[in-house]
This record gives sequence, C-alpha cells and structure tokens, in this order.
Amino acid sequence: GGDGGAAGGLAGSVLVDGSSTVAPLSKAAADIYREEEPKVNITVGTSGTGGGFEKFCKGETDVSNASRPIKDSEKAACAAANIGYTELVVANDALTVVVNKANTWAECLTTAQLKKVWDQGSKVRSWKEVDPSFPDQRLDLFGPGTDSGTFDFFTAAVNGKEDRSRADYTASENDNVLVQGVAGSTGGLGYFGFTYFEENADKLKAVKVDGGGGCVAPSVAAAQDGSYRPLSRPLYIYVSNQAMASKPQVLSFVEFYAGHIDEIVEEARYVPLTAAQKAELGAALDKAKG
Amino acid sequence: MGDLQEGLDMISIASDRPTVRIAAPGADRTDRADRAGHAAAAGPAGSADGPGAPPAVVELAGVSVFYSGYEAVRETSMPIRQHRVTALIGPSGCGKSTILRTMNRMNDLIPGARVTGRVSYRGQDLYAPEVDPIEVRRRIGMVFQKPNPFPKSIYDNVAYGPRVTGMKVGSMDDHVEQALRGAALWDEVKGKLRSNGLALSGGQQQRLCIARTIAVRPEVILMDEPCSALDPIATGRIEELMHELAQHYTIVIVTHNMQQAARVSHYTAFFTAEVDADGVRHGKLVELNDTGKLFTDPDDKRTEDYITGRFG
Amino acid sequence: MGDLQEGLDMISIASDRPTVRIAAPGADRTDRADRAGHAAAAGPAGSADGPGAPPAVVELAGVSVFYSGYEAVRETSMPIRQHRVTALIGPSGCGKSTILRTMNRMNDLIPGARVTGRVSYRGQDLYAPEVDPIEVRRRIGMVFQKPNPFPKSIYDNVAYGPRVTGMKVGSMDDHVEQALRGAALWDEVKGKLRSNGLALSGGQQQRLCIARTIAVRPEVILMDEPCSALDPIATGRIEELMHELAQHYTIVIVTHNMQQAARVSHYTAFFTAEVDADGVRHGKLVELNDTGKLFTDPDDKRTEDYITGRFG
Amino acid sequence: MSLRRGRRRPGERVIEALLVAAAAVSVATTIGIVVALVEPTVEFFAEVGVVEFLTGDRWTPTLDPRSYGVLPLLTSTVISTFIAVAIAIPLGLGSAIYLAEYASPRTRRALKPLLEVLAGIPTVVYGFFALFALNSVLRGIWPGSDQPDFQNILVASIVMGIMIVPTVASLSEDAMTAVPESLRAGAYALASSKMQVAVRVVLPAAVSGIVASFVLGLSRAIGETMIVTIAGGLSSDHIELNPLRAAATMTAFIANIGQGDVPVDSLDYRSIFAVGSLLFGFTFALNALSIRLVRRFREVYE
Amino acid sequence: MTPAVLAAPAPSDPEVALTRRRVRVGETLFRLVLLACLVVAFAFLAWLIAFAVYRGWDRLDARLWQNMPTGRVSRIEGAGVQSAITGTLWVIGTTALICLPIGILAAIYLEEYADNERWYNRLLELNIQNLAGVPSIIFGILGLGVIARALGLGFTVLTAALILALLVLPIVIIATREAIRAVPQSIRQASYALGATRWQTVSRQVLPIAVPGIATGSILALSRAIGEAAPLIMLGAVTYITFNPDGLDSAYTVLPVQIYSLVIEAQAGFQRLGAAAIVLLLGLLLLMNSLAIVVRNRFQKRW
Ligand SMILES: Nc1ncnc2c1ncn2[C@@H]1O[C@H](COP(=O)(O)OP(=O)(O)OP(=O)(O)O)[C@@H](O)[C@H]1O
Ligand SMILES: Nc1ncnc2c1ncn2[C@@H]1O[C@H](COP(=O)(O)OP(=O)(O)OP(=O)(O)O)[C@@H](O)[C@H]1O
Ligand SMILES: [Mg+2]
Ligand SMILES: [Mg+2]
Repeated sequence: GGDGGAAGGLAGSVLVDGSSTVAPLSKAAADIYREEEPKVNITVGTSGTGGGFEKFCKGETDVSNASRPIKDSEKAACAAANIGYTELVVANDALTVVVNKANTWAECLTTAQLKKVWDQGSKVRSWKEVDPSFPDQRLDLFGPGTDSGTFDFFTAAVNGKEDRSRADYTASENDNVLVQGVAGSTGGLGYFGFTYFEENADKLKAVKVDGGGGCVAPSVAAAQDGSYRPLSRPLYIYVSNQAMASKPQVLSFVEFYAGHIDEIVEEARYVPLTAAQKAELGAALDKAKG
Repeated sequence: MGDLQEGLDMISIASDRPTVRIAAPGADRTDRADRAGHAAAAGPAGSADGPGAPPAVVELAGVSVFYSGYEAVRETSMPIRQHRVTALIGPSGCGKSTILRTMNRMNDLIPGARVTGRVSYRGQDLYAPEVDPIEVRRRIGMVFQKPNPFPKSIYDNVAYGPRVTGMKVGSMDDHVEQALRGAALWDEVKGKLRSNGLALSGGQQQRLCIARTIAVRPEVILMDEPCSALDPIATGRIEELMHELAQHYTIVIVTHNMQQAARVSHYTAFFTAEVDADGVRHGKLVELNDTGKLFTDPDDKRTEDYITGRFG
Repeated sequence: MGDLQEGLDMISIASDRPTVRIAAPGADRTDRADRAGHAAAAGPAGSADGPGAPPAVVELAGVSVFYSGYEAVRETSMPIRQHRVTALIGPSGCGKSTILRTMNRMNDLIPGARVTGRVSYRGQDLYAPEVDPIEVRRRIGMVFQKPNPFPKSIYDNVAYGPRVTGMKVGSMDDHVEQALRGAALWDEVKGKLRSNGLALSGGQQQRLCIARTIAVRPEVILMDEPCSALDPIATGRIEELMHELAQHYTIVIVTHNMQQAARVSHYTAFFTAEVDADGVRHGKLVELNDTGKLFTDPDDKRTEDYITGRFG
Repeated sequence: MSLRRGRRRPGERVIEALLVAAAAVSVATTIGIVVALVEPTVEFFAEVGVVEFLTGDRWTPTLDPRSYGVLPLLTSTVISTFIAVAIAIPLGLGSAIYLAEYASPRTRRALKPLLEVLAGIPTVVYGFFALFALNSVLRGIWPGSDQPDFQNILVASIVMGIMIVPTVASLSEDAMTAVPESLRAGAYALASSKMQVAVRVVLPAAVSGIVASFVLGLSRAIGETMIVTIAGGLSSDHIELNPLRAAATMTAFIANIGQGDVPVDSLDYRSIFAVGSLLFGFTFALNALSIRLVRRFREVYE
Repeated sequence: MTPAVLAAPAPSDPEVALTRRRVRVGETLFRLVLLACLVVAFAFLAWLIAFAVYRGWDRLDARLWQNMPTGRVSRIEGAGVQSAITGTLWVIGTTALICLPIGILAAIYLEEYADNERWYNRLLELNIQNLAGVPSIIFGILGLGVIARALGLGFTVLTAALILALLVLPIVIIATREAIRAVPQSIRQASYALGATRWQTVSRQVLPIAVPGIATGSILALSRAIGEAAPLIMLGAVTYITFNPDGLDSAYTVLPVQIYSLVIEAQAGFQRLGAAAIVLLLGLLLLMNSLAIVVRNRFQKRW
C-alpha cells in the first residue's frame, strides 16, 4: 500500500481478484482510471470467485470480483478475519442460449423445455424429444464447467436448484470452445455469457427464451428491463471496508468505478445497470463510506 | 580350408611355432633366424617376397591415409603373408593403428579419414566401390587394445558375430564351444556361459574378444596392442594363443613392446614418423623384414637406432 | 629433504644411478648385485633393513586394506627407504595399486575402503585421527598410470599445487621453471607455458605430471604404472628421470613390466594374490628384496616361478 | 614436520554445511508438499470414505448428486498418459537412435537443441495448438457420428506425446552416446551392419538410461496440466474409455477447480487436495518403481 | 608375386567375393523410419510455430512489447504485453538466482561430498529423483498453501520465482550431477594428490570443467520454467497489470498466464494479441536454446 494525495496525485496499489467473468469489467475500470490516477497500480487477477473470496477474506486483496453472491461459508471466513465488505452490483449479464446457424427450427424455447434438456438425469438426445415438431436431429450440448458461477446460476434458474444438471455435455471454462462447439455441430445447443454471443453473432444464433411471459430474445434492453427472464443475472464486486478506509486509492478507485459505470460496462461489452440499480450502487457506496 | 574344430582342438605345437621366451635378441639370434628362415630379407619398401614365402593375403601398395587432410601415413607398401604373424612396431603416433585399420576398412568409421593407394585382399581392391565393408570385416577381423566385450553373456558375445552375419552353423552351442576352445578360454568359462562377459578378468576378456572374432571364421585377424592392458601372465597366454591361431589364421599385430614382437611374429614392420619439409609429421614404413633379422641385423640405420635405443 | 633448487638444476649423474639398459637379468647380475649391494636380502615379510640401508621414510606394518569388507591386501609390512626407488610388481589384482594408495591416503577417496595396521611416515601414524590427509599428500605425492594433466595451461598445471597448498615461493615463475627442469621438460615447453597441458604428447604429459608433483616439494613420490600408456622412447625418458629424482626424492613405483622394475629400482617387492581357505583372493607381499637379488636369486619359490614364467 | 592439521580449515566446514543445506532444500520441498496436502486431504476424508473415493465410478463434486469416486479421473489420466507415451517412445527413441548413431556430430549438435525446444514450449501454447489446430484436422478425419468431441483426450494426448519426444530423445541419446566407442568398434569388426550395431549392441548397452528417459516422459505425461485442461475436457461423471470423448484428468480437474468459482472452504474445493494427494502418491510410486527397474537393468549391463 | 586366388583355401568362407551379397533393404528402411521420427517431431514444431505466427501475424510488431495490456475493448489495437514480458524476466531471473546456486551446490554435495552408502544420502537422491516427476500443479498447491500463505510471502515475484525454482530444481541438480560425473576421476585424483582440499578440487578443477554441462542443463531448466503456467494459475495469477515489477515484493504476471487469459477472451482482437505473445515467447525460448547450443559448443572440452 501507499499514501494517496489530492486528485491526480494518488499512489499505491489496488488489488482486485476473483471471477474471470467479472474481470473484464474491473480491467476496463482500471484502464480508464489509470488515465486519471496514473500512479495507482491496479492489478486484476482471475482466481475464480471462490479463490477470490478466499484471498479477500484473508485481507490479501482489496476488491473481489464475483459472478455470484457471497456464500455463507465465505461470509464466515470474512467475519472470522474481521473483514467487513460492501457488495456492489456493477453490471448485468444475459446468459444466452445459442444454437447452430443451420438450426431453423428452434426459435424459442420455454424454460420447461430447457429444463427437460438440462435437468439432472435427462436422457434427451434428439431435438425431436424437446419438441415433437422439431426434426430428429442429434442434440449436442455445450456449457460451462460445473465449478463456475455461470453454471450455478443457470442450473438454479432453469433446473430449480444450483448444481442440478445433467453431466453429459461438453463443458469448458473457455467459452470460445463452447462457441466453436455450437458453431461446428448442427444439433448444437449451449449457453454462456452474452458477450461471447455478441462477438460471434455471425457464427451462432441466439434462441428466444420463454420464462412464462412469452418469447424474449436476449438483448441489452431485455436484460435491463427484466423481461429476459429467468436468465438475466447481476455481476458483483465486493469491496473491503477496511481497505477503503485505510487506502485512499481503493476508495478513489471504487468511487470512480461507480461513477463511470456506463463507460466501463460499455468497454467490457456487458449489459449496463438500470437506473434503479445505479441508484442502489450509489447508495451502497455512500453507506460504506459511512 | 582347414577344419576349424580340428585346429581348435590341436594342442601339440607346430614345428614352426616361434619359441615363447624372452631373451636378449643376441642370445636368440640363431633360433630366430632358423625359425623364419625361408622368408627372405625385406628391403625398406617392405617387399619381403623371396621365393618360398607364403602368399600374401592382404597387400598394401602405395597406401597413404589422411585424416581430414592431414597425411598421417605416407606411401606404404607391404604384403601380409598367409598363416604368418606380422608385427607392426614403431614409436607412438607413427601410424601403426592407422595402417591396421586400412586393412579391414575400420577407418570408414572415422569421419574425415581417407585412404589412397591400393589395399587388396586376395587380389581384390578393398576400396573398390562395389566392395561391401561389412563383407570385408567378416573376413578380416579385429581385436582391440582394450578388451571390449559386449555387456552381454559370454555365450552371446561369441554368438553375436555368427548371428549378425547370418552364418550357417550346425549348432550354435557347438560353434560357441569351438570358438572358446580356439581362444583357450573354454575350460575357464564352460560353467558360466550365461554370465556377463564383463565379469571376467582383463586377460579373459581379451581372450573372449578373440573367441568372438574367430567365431565368424575370418581369414585375417588384426590385433591392435592386444596385451597392453594386461598383466604379464595374461599377456603370456595371449601370446601363446597367437601361435596356435597362426596355424589357421593370418595375423597382424601392433605392439609397443619389442620383446613381444620378437616373441610372437614371423615378420616385423618398423614404422616411424618423419618430419617433412613443411614441418608436418608423417608416418612411414621404414623396414619390413623377417623378425629375427630385423631385431639382430636390420637393413635400415633408423631401425637399428630405434632398437638399440631400447636394447642398450 | 635436499634442497630442491639445487637438485633440480643438477644434471650430472650420481654414482649410484642404476644403468639404464634392458638386459636379460642374468647378464646384469653382478652389476645389479653390486649397485644395491648394501641392502640386505629381505625375508618374505619384507624387512630389508640390514646395516647400512638408508632409513625408512614410510613404513608399513601389518597393513591390510579392505574394500567394503573384502580384504584386498592382507598383512603387509615393508619399509620404503629414503632416496631409493622401490618397485612393486606382481600379477594384476594382487593389490599393488591398493598398497600404493595407502601410503598417501588416496584410498580415503574410495568409498568403503578401510586400512588396518600401521602406516607410518617418519614415525607418525598416517592414519591417526589428528592427521590431516591433505598434509600427508603434500609430502607424499603421486603420479598416475594415465597422464592426467589438468585442462589448463602448462604453467597453471605446475603452479596449481603450490597455490592450493599456500606454499611460500619467492617467484612463482622461477618455481615453475625449476619444477619443469626437474622433470626434464623445461626445454621442450619453455616457449609455450601458456598453452594447454593437454596439447602435449603422452610422454610430455606424464613428465608434466611429474613436474606438477615435484612443484609441491614432496618427500616421497608414488608412481602407479607411470609408463604403461607411453611408447618406449617416452618410457626411456621417464625412467631416466626417475634416476635423477631418486637423488632427492624417495620413489615407489608400481609396474607390470619386470624389465622396467629391473632397470629403475633399488628394491623390488613382489606381490601375489592367493586364494585362502574360503576361496577368496587376497593380495599378499611375497618378497621384498634388493632388486638385483630378487630377479636373479629370489628367496621365495613363488617369486622365482613368476619371474621365470616370464623370463623363460 | 607434523602431519596434523596445520592450518585450521574452517572454510571447508562452512562450505560443506552450505552444500548440505542446499541439498536439504529438496527434502524441505517434499515436506512442504506433504504438509500442504495432508490437512485438507484429511478433512476431505473425514467426510468422504476412502473406499468410495477409490472405487466410485462417478466424480461430481460440483454437481448434484455429489459423488466422489475418483476412477473417472484416474482412467482418463491413465489413458491419456498411455497414448502420449505410445507416441513419444517410438518417436523419441527413433530420433535418439538417428541422432546418436546416424547423424554426423555436426548435425547432432544442431538438431538436438532444436528438438529440445519442443520440451520447452509453454504447455499453454500446446493446449491451444491442440484445441484449435490439431483438433480440426482430427475432426476432419473422423466426420460422422463418432467424430471426436470438441475437447477430447486423444488430441490432448497426441500433443503431450509430441511434447515428451525431446525428453525421451534427449536422454536416450545421451545414454547411447555414453556407450563406449569401443563397443561399436568391436561390433563393426565382427561384420555388423550399422543397424545391427545400433539395435543389438548400443541399445541394450544403453538400456538403463533409455528406461529412465521413458519413466521421466511418463511422469511428465501424468503431471501435465494445461494441455489437458485446455484441450482434454472436463467431464468426469462416468468412466470414459473412448479417447475421442472429452474427459477430465486428475490434473485438469485440479486446475479447473483451482480457478473456478467454488467456495474454498467447502468439500467441493477440498476434493482437489484429495486428488492432488492421489496424484502425488501415484507419481511417487511410479518413480520408486522406475528406480528399481533402472537399477535392475543396470545390474545386467554394467 | 603369387596371385592371391591361388592361395591355400582360407579357413573361412571359400568364396572370396567382397561385393554385397545381400541387398540390405532393412538397413535403408530402418534409417528412413528413424529419420521419419525426427521429421515428425520437427514437423509438429514447424506447424505449431506457423499456427501461432499465422494467428498473431497482424499483432507482431513493436506494440507487443512497447504497450501495456488493456481492459477496454475499444483499445485492443493499442494493447501490448509489456508487463508480462518484464514480469517473465523478473520471475525467471529470480528463479535462476534461487535455483542455480542451490541446485549446483546440492549436486556438488551429492557427487563430491555425500557418502552414498549412508541411508540419508540415498534418501536424498531418491527424493530428488522423485521430485523431478512431481506434477507442476502440485507445486502450485505447495506455493499457495505454504509459500504464499504459511511463509507469508504473498502473491509476489518472489513467491512465483520460489515455486518455479523448486519445480526445476531437480532438473538443475540432475543435469549438474551428470556434468560433474563426466569430469574424469583422474582430474580429482591428481588434485588431491597435490595436497588440494576437497573444496579446492571442486572449485578449481571440477566445476570449471563441468561448466558447459551445467550451463546447458540450467538453460533447459529455465526454459521449462519460463513456459510453466499451471502452478502460477493455481496460485491465482494476475492477468491485468499495467506496470512493470520493481522488486521482489511486486505484483507480476508472466507471459504464459497472460497468453492463457488473452486467448480465452471473447474478442478476436485479444485472441490475436495472445497469438502474437505466443510467437514472442517461442522466440524467447529459441533464443535461450540457442544460447545453450553456443555454450555447449564454445566451452566443450575435447578430452
Ligand atoms: N581419428 C583420428 N583423427 C585425426 N587424426 C588421427 C586419428 N587417429 C590418429 N590420428 C593421427 O594419425 C597419426 C597416427 O596415429 P596412429 O594412432 O595410427 O598411431 P600409432 O602408431 O597407432 O600410435 P600409438 O602407438 O600411440 O597407438 C597421429 O599423428 C595421430 O594423431
Ligand atoms: N575401488 C575398489 N573397490 C573395490 N575393490 C577394489 C577397488 N580397487 C581395487 N579393488 C580390488 O582390490 C584388489 C586389488 O586391486 P589393485 O587395483 O590394487 O590391484 P593391482 O595389483 O594394482 O592390479 P593391476 O595390476 O591390474 O593394476 C582387486 O581384487 C581389485 O578388484
Ligand atoms: Mg595405436
Ligand atoms: Mg594397479
């Protein structure tokens, strides 16, 4: 750590670690912040949400990126080490269900259909079994690893319980593999973050999701207004209260983060916060500052 | 072709076997002159081919050997006579080993080595393009200074040659036995043919290498200081063995030890290294002669100097 | 210990220098007996200490050497006399090198080697706990079978010993020159002291090793077959050098070559390997005697057998 | 003229102490590894039975229903190692024989270090190469229903095999060059052809070194992480015997959980230490075995 | 001269023709197969390099090492990996400073000092052989639990260097032992016989001769370390850092980790940057291996 000074004169380090899904946001934030406070050294690590919290709750980092809310065991660890924290929602993500470009039949899937496919013990092997109107095309499934926050969120949202899923799908921590997988197999079906779909929109087709309120295509607007249900989710950062109090550069960075959140989200290609979320963000930060 | 088995079992000593004894050359003079009496004296060019001399099996004519351009041995001509022991002596670096290696194309294996002139075996040019060096080595075997048995069993060491050359042998066991008998090693190892060749003593290892060599039934055996790593007792055994082998094989031996040359050979070739006009040293054959004559009454002054320099 | 400088520059030959000539032992009998005449005949236990013999510098008493439990040499007692050359001969594996190494604790370097009995140097037990083997080796130097110069310049090879032992020498250049003169190498290398010692010929390398050894001014020089890798000319030079060195140093030489032992030594110890009741071979000193006597009229039957086995 | 230690030699003692300390670092490393593994492993086995762990055929610590049978990971590790070694040994040994017995010294000096580059290439690079370059070729060769998965054990193993080639080649070549020239000369003098010299004399004489190189290659394959993580896949819910399918090896599992979102203070996370301990024990056993093996060959041939 | 053919029959084969009897097809085939092995290995190397160069082609310029990484998608074109390059140099430099002295000293102990009849020395030897086979990811576990946490060194250059140093230590030790063992025993004997102490013998005779072998082994060990990502990822590697390390306690990232994080990004621009960084890393590696060749050839003693 180090001492800060007036605006533009801060120095010292800000240590950010945690989820690799949220990392692009913090990286973008750091990148923009750097132009304002060039002497503050910010590092962003990608130990995963769990690894990030472990370090965070040991006081080894100042900010923890998280693709899911903090768990009880992690709360306990933080409490044990007397680390107070502030949870901030910094962006939204729309988990996107994608199929192959050549897939002409699946325009929209209901959550029930998704559950039928993805549920634990599911034996669905053909598109025909998903919906009798679909052709008898082999179904190839792609999704993130079972240890990821994305998986946790999707299984909770679709199958009703976290970690409840069929296991016989191609899992990868590298979303590019999932992109390639779906793009390369006619009967492919997969899910991952909206960004990866956007970057590869020419190779993939996004499926509309019907969560009970009709078919909605994933989009920034749909994710923001809550109509893309149930697959839109918030992304978090957790900030150490102690760090904010003792390291002015941490507070400065987090304030900057909150203050420039639209620009940051845009640079990281995520779904921006709604006005209400932004207000919440400001309020949470104010509360943390006391 | 003599029957190998018969030869190998023969223990009695042939009449022309040189006496195995060390003695000041003077004392031995008559004995020696008598023994190899039919071989005429050789001139410096080494053409010891008087009437009655056995035919040459290998013949060098104007042979020079180069190591990447350096002429290690210059213009050497000499015959190697059948069923005789020819010794090559001379100071270190005069090219004895080099010349020996030209005779079975072992110098093919030295990068940069080149031979000019003609080396012939029974009239055929050993370095002709159509000649297969592997065939050459099948007929002209070699034993080295340091015993170098393979890290295999004694049996496999001896059987190696027949196996790789695809030799037709009735029973390999018999064949191995004969070869070991031929090398006077059979009695010492017959109980442990399966044990490792490296477990033998130095002298036994060297005899194993000889057994291994005769197992492929070569016509000529080249030996490069075969006893220099051995103690006197082991040396004595190998020397004795050489005499027996000479009945069936043509032998060329390089040695540093003049007594040894005197003891075992019929002919001796003396090499030396001479500095030419450019200051470069080249090996050269000075004199090839009947052994008795060379050690007692050499034709060349340089031979005499070398020998007396040692013999006092 | 004689003044090194004086000794190194001395070229004239002392009166008791043995004649450097090879000869059948018989022919040399009187000469030899005369030369080392004052040394009394030694019994099998090797206590050649008649009146008038020079004092023993090193003395072995009941020395046995074990290699991880195997008793390679058994109960050997012998004196090494000042300014004399003592030769150790015997068949391979009889423990000559082993005994030699006990004299300067080189066997400390062999894992598992153990010495019992007493080896003393000027009355001090070499194996006493307070003795520093490094001090021992400074006083009792060693020359090996294969010339082993360091891959450094000739100068550095010679200067190495004085440097590591922290010897006080006036001028290192002079000291190196003296040592090289002492090893009869100076004239051949004086122009190229900075060139690599490995670039010398085998014989020169061996003399370099001797120069290196005398540069630390030892009192005793142990030589293990110092000529066996050399040609006769180089051998002759080293043998001659040994005689000169014997005026100032006490020398022990192991050799396979009986002629060499006869030529260079005052005393000869004959070792042999004998199989004991359990079938294990142990080296044993058979006879230590005046060299002339040992080769012409040995006290022990086994010595005679060994010698005549070779000499005819 | 005393032979007692004239000068004290404290320097020698200090140096020796220093050397011992340096050698002790490796012991400390092993102790450190054991310490790092033991506590969480013990905690893991407080909740999961050893028998279940060793015999269960479903490994789903982050998936409902939880199951902690390590056999799927073990199987994929064994299969991938086997394939990698099956590629590396012939290629490596062939290269070694060529370099040691056929190539000129100059060629050897140039080619060997170049070959060693293969051993130094970051495994991350190999991983992406396997995934994006080699796999497209493989999938092109096998179109149709048994087309390889997007991540599969085969592609990861092939690339691992290539990575190990220099390990095998370099050490085997060293062993063969160390075979004394006199043995070759002896064999040539017995009218052997070049191949006979190489195969019947040099190879057997170098066997202990060659076996050692195999073992080292083997342990590199077992321990390789990034290639299998990137290109091999993650699934471990059943024992997968088909190398064309995606499957997680022990190392891939550890690396994935290690950077995943699982809470650290959980059984899910602690499972990596159990797998880590197994992996450590596995390589330990393998090394012990290999040392035996090498020693046995050495006894025969030296 | 008597014609050779008239000579008495040879004791060997009566047939004296020396020309090739058998056409040795096997020989040629064998040689070709061997060559093919080598060719396959090199073909993969070439393919791999071509693959990386092709993918990273338009990012292979000065930006790569002049610029820092970015977190902004709009700035991808201006991004580089300078901090990863300097981080790699720091980490590898420190690794070398730690593992080379320790490795060389340990090897000296084992070769020149240790009495290998003793059980503890044999155990030591076994332990080193065994460590050489321990997966790198296990070293990551060690690093996280013991070095970073228990020893409190945190997530710094020093921690990374320590992990990598311990990882390649057995390689350095084994290579150094090989090099020391290759020094002829006669050199040691000569030195001892002149009254040199053990350390004098080792430091003045053995080590200078062993230098080329030690250097080659060390360079190869370090090039292994340079490419290691698994243990550092286990440690939780930093993937965004816009300053160069300035000390052992500094945060850092290294090229393999940076490459890994770049290649899994969604944007093609990041992936291309990653590919270019791969080429850079390969170049660095080739450089180190060439250095090994030069050292090996320059200092190799003709014995
Ligand atoms: N492989 C080689 N490459 C280059 N030069 C060589 C080679 N072998 C021998 N020479 C040189 O050729 C000359 C003759 O060497 P050769 O070994 O034939 O001598 P020699 O008479 O056998 O000596 P020695 O008695 O020492 O064995 C020497 O100058 C030697 O240095
Ligand atoms: N380092 C060693 N370890 C174990 N045994 C040894 C060692 N050195 C020698 N020996 C054994 O001790 C005995 C005596 O060996 P030594 O080398 O002293 O004989 P030597 O008389 O010098 O023989 P050579 O004439 O062959 O040199 C032999 O049986 C030998 O095998
Ligand atoms: Mg020679
Ligand atoms: Mg000896």
